[in-house]
Amino acid sequence: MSTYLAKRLVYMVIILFAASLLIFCLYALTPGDFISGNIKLTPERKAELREIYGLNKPVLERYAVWMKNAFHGDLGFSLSQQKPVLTLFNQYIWNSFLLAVVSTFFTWLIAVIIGVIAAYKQYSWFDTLVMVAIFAAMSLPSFFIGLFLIKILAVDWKWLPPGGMLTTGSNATGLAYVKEVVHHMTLPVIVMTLLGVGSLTRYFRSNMIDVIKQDYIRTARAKGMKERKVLFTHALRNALLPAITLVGFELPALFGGSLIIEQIFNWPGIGQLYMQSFSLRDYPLLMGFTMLIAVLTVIGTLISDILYRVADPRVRL
Amino acid sequence: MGDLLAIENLKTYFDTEEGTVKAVDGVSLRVKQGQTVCIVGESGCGKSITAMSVMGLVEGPAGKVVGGRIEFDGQDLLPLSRHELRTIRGNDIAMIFQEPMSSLNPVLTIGEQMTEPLIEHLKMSRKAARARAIELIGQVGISRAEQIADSYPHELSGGMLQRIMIAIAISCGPKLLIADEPTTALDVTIQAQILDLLRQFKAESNMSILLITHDLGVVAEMADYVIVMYAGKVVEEGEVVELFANPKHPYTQGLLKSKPVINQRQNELYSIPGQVPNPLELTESCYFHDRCAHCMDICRTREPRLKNVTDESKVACWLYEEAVVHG
Amino acid sequence: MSSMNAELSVNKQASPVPVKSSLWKLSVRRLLKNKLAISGLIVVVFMFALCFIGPLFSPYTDNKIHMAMMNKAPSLKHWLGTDALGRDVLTRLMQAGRISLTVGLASMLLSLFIGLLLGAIAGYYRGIVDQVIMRVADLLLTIPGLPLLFIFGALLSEWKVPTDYRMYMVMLMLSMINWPGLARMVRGQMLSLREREFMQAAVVLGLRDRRKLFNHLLPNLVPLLIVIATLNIGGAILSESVLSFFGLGVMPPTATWGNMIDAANNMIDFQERPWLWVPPGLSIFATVIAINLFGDGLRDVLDPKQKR
Amino acid sequence: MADALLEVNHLKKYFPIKAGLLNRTVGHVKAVDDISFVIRRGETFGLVGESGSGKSTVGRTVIRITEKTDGEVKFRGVDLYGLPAEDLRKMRPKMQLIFQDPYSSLNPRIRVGDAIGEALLDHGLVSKAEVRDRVLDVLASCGLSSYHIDRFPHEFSGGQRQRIGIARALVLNPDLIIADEPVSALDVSIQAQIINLFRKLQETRGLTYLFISHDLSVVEHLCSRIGVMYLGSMVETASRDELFRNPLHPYTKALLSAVPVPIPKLKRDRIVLTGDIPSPSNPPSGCKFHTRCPFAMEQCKQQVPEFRDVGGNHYVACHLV
Repeated sequence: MSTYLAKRLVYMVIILFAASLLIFCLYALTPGDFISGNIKLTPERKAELREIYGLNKPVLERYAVWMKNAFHGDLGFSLSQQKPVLTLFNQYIWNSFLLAVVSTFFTWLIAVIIGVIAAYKQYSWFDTLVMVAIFAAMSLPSFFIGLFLIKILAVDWKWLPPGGMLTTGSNATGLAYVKEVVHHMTLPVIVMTLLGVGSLTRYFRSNMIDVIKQDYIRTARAKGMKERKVLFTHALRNALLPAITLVGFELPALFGGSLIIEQIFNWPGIGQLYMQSFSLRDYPLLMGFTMLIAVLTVIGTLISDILYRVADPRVRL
Repeated sequence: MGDLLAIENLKTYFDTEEGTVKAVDGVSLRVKQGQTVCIVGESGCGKSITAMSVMGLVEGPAGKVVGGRIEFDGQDLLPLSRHELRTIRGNDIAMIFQEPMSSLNPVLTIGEQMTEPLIEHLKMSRKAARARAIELIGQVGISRAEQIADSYPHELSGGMLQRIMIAIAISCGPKLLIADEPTTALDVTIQAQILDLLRQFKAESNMSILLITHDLGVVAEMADYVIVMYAGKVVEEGEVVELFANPKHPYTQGLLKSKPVINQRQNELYSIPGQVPNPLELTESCYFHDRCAHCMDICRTREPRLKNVTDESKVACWLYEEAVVHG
Repeated sequence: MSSMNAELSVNKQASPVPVKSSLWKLSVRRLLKNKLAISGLIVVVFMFALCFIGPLFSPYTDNKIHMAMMNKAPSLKHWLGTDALGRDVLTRLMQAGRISLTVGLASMLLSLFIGLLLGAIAGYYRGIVDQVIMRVADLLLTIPGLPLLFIFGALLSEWKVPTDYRMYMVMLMLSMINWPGLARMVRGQMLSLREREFMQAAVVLGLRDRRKLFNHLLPNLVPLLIVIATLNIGGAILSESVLSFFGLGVMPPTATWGNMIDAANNMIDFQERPWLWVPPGLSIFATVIAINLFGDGLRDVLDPKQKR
Repeated sequence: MADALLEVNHLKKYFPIKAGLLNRTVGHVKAVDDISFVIRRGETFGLVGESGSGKSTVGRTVIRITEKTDGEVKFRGVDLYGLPAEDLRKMRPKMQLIFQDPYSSLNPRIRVGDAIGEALLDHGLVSKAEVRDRVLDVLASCGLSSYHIDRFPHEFSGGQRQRIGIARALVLNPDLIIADEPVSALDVSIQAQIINLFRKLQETRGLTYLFISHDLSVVEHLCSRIGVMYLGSMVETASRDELFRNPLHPYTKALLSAVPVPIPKLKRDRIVLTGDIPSPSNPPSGCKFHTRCPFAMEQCKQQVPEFRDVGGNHYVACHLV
């Protein structure tokens, strides 16, 4: 493989090592653990459990054990749920992915369309409206807008369910199951789209504005091309190309769940799992989750980097 | 022979934060069939904006043609709808620009960009258009035409790209070619090639050329008729030999004298003092008055009109108004 | 258009204007023409005035429990109603705003200070210093921010930090999360400034390092910093509200907009008494959008090339 | 050569080309490829060439804002590349550079007076009290007014900015001024003003110039000796009169004949070169010009012509001569 990639990979691994150490120490530093928080246990039983889980060993030794296991694909054992962390991740992560992938799709779709139109009509009333809307979307406190929409759409108007993935006690199957899930995910998807669409629309708008000013757009017009063709054949392609670098940055969001949204909508995703485990101080799970996001972030950055180089005009084609 | 292009009293203004800039302010000019007309002037004199106005490519909403007539082939272009104008652009009137490197779309192949106007205006099939494009690439003096058609702009040099731009421009057999500083961004040896190419196509097809440049050397090589612009107005125009031999306007005289010429070394170059006036602060006057060695009282308060001094030349200068000089 | 603009700007400069005007004055003049930015500024000023001056005019600042006045809906006497302890919500909202705005402002200043210092050092000296600083920044950027904040928040709770001090700790936490991004930006800007021709001119002139840094580089960095700083206040206010909402930031009885929304975690308050949690949410929203609009206007004026 | 102010021997500057996902050095742009010349005190040496000829890189490498790859630069007998950083800094006032772009070479946030005066202070050339007087002096000699001293660069036109750039260099009393395309960004009428200023300053102050330009007519007007560059190599150097009267290298001839002359309907025997300038990353073998040379022989493709004196200090690198 190329030296550049090799260098990047080595650096990636080093950063991840450092991150894992930092994450481990931080959690180890946090006082209290799953066992001491459990009032049902006698002091003897607590000491015994600590022994079993190796919690009484020094931090560095515990870290070494944790890392060694992690390399073997074992992120430890969730204390509160009594299941391997990876099993739990596998169980919850796809729910998160579902939410993320649908909202990411809508976010990009809306952002491209609105961004292009606003750019084309720069300085029009529509553009001003879009700009205000963009800033509004970027300024929303996520948890508040979630709660607010639940209150209005679910509690007051009863259009949509307030949370969860299925109605309590439901055992729908097949198409009915799908319908129910779609019904439940509508509200969180709306909120997530709302939260993401602002900055992305702005990105596409400004990209497009830059492109429209280019000399080759003037050339296309001077050739007598139809305005539609100028916009979609000549301008849009150039405006979209740099955006492929963003794809990598979406990675952690796609698989890492959303702590706030899933918590508020009671969505059984990996983010909510984290939030629950946090109050229980279920360290293996918390560390596993944090590490997962760190890994996704690093890989995402790498992908973006590679895509950027691929998209670079001199090597692109 | 009639006029192919007749511009009457064209006014193109730009709204800026500080006020309205009259980039083109009452310009009239004519281009005859088969004639090469050069507009010469320094940056900001409005020569490019004049060309853009003809093409209907003045960028709104800041810039706008606010008055005048642009008559092309007997048809007034200004009232035309966007669609009607589009069928003329790239077809009857073609244009090439200063920066060949940025004037072609980096993500489309040369071939794709060349076939577009052929398909659009001449209704060619994709296949016929490609064959014609390859033929055109050969005509502008580039070998390996097939291969070039499939390459992207960044793979070619500036000189080659300008050749491609010319190929695109002549592809639909335009009656008028507008060339806006076509060689300014190129090296002298390449400039010579491009100018030769333009001359060659003009001779072959009898098209007219409206050439915009700041380089008097290029003007002398290319022009039949010259229009000198200063601060948005035409100050002098005339047949090329006459204009270079007997420049009338003090600005034209200064411009010709201040250009260093090979093998005509002077100890000190003539230089026009001062600088171009701020377009926002113009009041009625001859706009050149504060740089002019012959400035009179009337120059500061009244605008001279463009008038014939001989059959083939016009000048806008109070020095040539009999009534003022002798009255 | 670009060529046209270039031509125009050349001409604009052609005849010297009689007034001496620095780029700053030009920028202010242009900013005043941006309606969105100015309305943003007005809202920001209004929010600050409301929070810092408003309570002076409120008859309900005692923060005591009024059993008789518990959970009253908005009325003429209590414009935004009262809470479970009979306190006036509007007054609490204003007091909470003081904390939220202060935290936002202070944590921005702190992270800006750290980011500027480290970013400038990295960008100016390069080499090994640069490597170390940027690698640490990379590391912090790799670890997801929210979980990190949660850990810090939990630490605060476990260490029993007095609620009065938690506010300062929250500022510190937010700065810890924010500085790497800022440092990276400052460094990038430094590197690109170093390549600018006027910096090469400074080398040719043989200027001393100190002058190059303080007279040439930093003044050109300031516009960008102002823009980033402004936009960062909004982000800090949002982060603080999230933390406080989850009970990991500033804690009651010190009110912030975030922990006021915590009322929504109570089913009855959430469903029946929206006046408890909707006003603080809207306050956050209004403040942040105003700051962002103003910041974007600033960016247009001060840093036109750095769009998006 | 006792009066040599600047001696450049076998100067080379290669820029690595990094490309692709690999970000590996895939080759070198040989911007300057073994160039030697001498500039004597009081003369104006003109360096002409088209884009990619490496003429600007010569200027930047000579003044050491771009590091050389190989070779030697001696200024007043001192090897510039042998100097430690602080000594180099102290040497800097004696050789100054004037940039092509009068817009980007002035710091937009520094007043003109400070921009011109700051180097005086940093080199301890005058006391704080005297700075203003010195700046006013130099402004006047560059054709600017005293009220310009407190203004910011954006309030000036291109021509005025170039005057400021010249004043900034001049105030340090340099021995050598390297001017890198100083008039090519300016309009004709302004260009003449600046060219005259260069000439006037040389007469009054006895300056030595290295004048880099693509415009032969400007170079002819200003320079006493001229070097012609092509693709990183010097192809011909001669005194001005000799070069214009008797150009020997085919490239020089072509260059001279390609310049448009403002005389309409003039019939000239013109050598129009075919083809493009090859890329400096992959220059042709032998004589680099052979791909475009109308007189190229078999020998030119293989053998690099020697750069030699053909009499009267007229150097040329061509097999034909």
